[in-house]
Amino acid sequence: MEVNHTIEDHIYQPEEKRYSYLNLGPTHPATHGIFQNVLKMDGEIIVEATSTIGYIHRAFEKLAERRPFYQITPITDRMNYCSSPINNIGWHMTVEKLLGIEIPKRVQYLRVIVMELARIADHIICNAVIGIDTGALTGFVYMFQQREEIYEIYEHICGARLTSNVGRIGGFERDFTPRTWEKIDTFLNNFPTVLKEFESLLSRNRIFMDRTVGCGPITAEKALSYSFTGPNLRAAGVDYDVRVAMPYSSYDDFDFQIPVGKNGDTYDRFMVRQEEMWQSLSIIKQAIAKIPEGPFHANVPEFYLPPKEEVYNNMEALIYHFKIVMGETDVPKGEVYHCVEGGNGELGFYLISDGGRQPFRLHFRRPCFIYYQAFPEMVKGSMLSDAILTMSSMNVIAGELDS
Amino acid sequence: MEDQGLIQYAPIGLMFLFAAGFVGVTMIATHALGPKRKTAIKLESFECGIQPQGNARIPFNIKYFLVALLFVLFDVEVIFMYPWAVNFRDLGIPGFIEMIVFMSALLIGFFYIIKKGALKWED
Amino acid sequence: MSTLTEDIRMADRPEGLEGQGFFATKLQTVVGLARKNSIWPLPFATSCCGIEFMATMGAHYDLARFGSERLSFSPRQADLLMVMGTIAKKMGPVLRQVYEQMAEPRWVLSVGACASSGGIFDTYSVLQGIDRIIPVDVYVPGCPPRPEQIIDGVIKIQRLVETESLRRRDSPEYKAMLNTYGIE
Amino acid sequence: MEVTDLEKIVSVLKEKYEEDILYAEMLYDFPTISLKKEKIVEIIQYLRDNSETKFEFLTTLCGIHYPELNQIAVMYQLHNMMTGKRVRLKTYLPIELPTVTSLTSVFPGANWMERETYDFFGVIFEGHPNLKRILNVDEMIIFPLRKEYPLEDQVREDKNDAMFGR
Repeated sequence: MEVNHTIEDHIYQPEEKRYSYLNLGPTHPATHGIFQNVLKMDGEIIVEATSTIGYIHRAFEKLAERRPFYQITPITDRMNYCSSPINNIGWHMTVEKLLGIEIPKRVQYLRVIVMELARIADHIICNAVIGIDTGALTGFVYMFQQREEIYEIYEHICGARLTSNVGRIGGFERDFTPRTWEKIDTFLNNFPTVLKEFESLLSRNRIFMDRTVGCGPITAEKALSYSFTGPNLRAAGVDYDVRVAMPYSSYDDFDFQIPVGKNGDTYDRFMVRQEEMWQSLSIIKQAIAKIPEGPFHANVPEFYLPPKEEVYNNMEALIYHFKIVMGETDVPKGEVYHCVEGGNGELGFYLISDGGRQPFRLHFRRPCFIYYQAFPEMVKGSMLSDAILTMSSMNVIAGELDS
Repeated sequence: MEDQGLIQYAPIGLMFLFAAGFVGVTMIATHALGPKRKTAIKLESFECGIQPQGNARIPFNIKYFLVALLFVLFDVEVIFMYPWAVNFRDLGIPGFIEMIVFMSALLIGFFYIIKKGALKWED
Repeated sequence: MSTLTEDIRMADRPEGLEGQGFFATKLQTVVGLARKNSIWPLPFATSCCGIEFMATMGAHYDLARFGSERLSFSPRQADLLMVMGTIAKKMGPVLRQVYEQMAEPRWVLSVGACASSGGIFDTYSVLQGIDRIIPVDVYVPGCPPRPEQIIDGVIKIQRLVETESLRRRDSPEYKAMLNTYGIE
Repeated sequence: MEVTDLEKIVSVLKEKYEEDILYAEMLYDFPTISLKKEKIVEIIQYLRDNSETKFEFLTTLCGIHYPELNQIAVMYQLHNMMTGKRVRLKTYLPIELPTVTSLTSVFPGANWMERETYDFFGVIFEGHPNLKRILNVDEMIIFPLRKEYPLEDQVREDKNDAMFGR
């Protein structure tokens, strides 16, 4: 919209309110990501917000149509890069559902541990950033230190810190080393104290509550009509969690509660994510306690890359290795949709394969992209500072927003 | 206090000299040493990376100016209390009464403002 | 009883400090030294490298040890433009606008494979490297680079800042280089 | 004989929209129904309000380009949160003029999903509040996710195919 101001605009006509246009643009410290909002403001109150996204659109869906199945994993972990293992394992489960591979119990438990660690890491960033936006900077520094611990655990599991590319179709590329178990245990020991300290710093803090209670609320009906999922929907009062609604990777072996808010404002979103961190911690403890022995990958040689010493020693492994890398393995035709509970909601993979080397069509159901369209409605009539708080409490991640 | 007169204020004068000197030198040094490139785009207002539209000089709601002016007014009142607080004992009761008169005058003004609703924010 | 001081060897003073302890040097070195340890970065963080930058600014790797404590999000007070993450074609003009509105002298650090060359995203919508629209001083490889690599990039920028002559920004070669990018 | 989800949904649909159903099948325990495009919004509204099915949640919406059929399909996935049942509705549109009525009146959440499908495939959703490109540059004229357009950026000259054995 082009706004041309003429001289008479400057003469104040009392009957028609003068609106100023504020551009919360692409490079803005408050928008923890790259999206733009042109806010039509009456003084400090937002009258209308029009958002523009797509500033880091990298065409994941077109890219996925040009890569064999096991090469798509590095794309998926650049979608929601705050909790990339969940995307990877979600993608592997979709392919396993297409191929009909049966996953051993130990792999499912290992996957639950890695995914819950990723969920904690995602919620650490979101809640620490809510703390920053209300002015509590110390929380971020302490919580980010814990995220470094999780980065170190990822390095032991898959070698990378952030874009993890963890696991393979059919399981993991290597079992967890004893050093990894030690690091997970030390993390489980000293994370609760830091989390309790962070929670006591903010959750009953007068300033924090005055700022966040009632800021950017959304009712359950409106959230459902905007296809909300994840912590933002649970904060609005609907207890929908893919781990409970459609249990995958043996989530039904663990008992955990789903935290549900009441009026869907920033305080509820903060508290839902805090409680989910505690639940994830208890899930990891239960998983470690009950983890069965067994192989760390399914016995499916034509899709699982054999380890190097086997490739050099026996003939079949060499042939399988060659076929997988060159992508000559025949993939069954079919359409499959599989969803996992990502850091921000139901992360779905809709895969159509026509038997060829690459998927015929791969569509990602990206929760951020879907629930961010309700942002203008949530901030209408609120102050500018509340709008920034609402945006960071929705945990909109640019990589997942514009795929 | 053997050296009466202005000499006792020399240290304060020196401090002001140093302050003004430091500010002056750094300003001039950075201005002289720093390279300057006055291009058209650089002189435009920064609008988070996109082309600025419209004009920033539009009439704002009056309540912002009112709050600012009233703040200045009552801030000056507080400044008058500093010397009073320093010489509180020496001035004794008469000084106290004068300050009460001074403050009550401004208090009446404050009530007038509240009655007129100048500080009402949510219109 | 050997006196205790025999085995203590007094280290000789570092080179240049033997005399009364003051230097005589060119103005350029002094200005370079001052600029080197007070770089104000503009974190142009778009995607995954931005999260890795949060780790770099966090307490563990702490970029503030190198003098870059104060992040400036407006180009007016920024010296170093750290472009971190993928720059799509929609983002190109924004990046160019921010670069041109930066205060002189300015440096650009391109962090990550996506900013340096488009990275793994050779697609229709991604700008294949920011050096197509703005001059870049240091490239940091990695996807995302580890915080140590980002700090190594900042140290290389600091070496450039320290050894830069005061008249480089007005020299004709610099102007010619800028013109190749269409920046006058 | 336990009635599978597919038959239940198809029976509910058959009561009013008999002739609109092209075919229905279970793909990896996911009931998929292909429909004609005229009454798609009505059918979704009917599935939402019908007491038996009550699909009140739109999970996702996307386009699929079938070059050999010369058609573009638009896929809707609906979800009933109470019973956990899901259904996938597909409509096939001719590639010359792929138009279908917009779903934003029924589900406001479909707003951006339809804009993304328009942006990628060029499917025109009639009645959409502001159907413009959402992810790509506005000046883009082609619809990139159609099969005939290349993935790579044609500007790069350093990745010639000889090096990649293509």
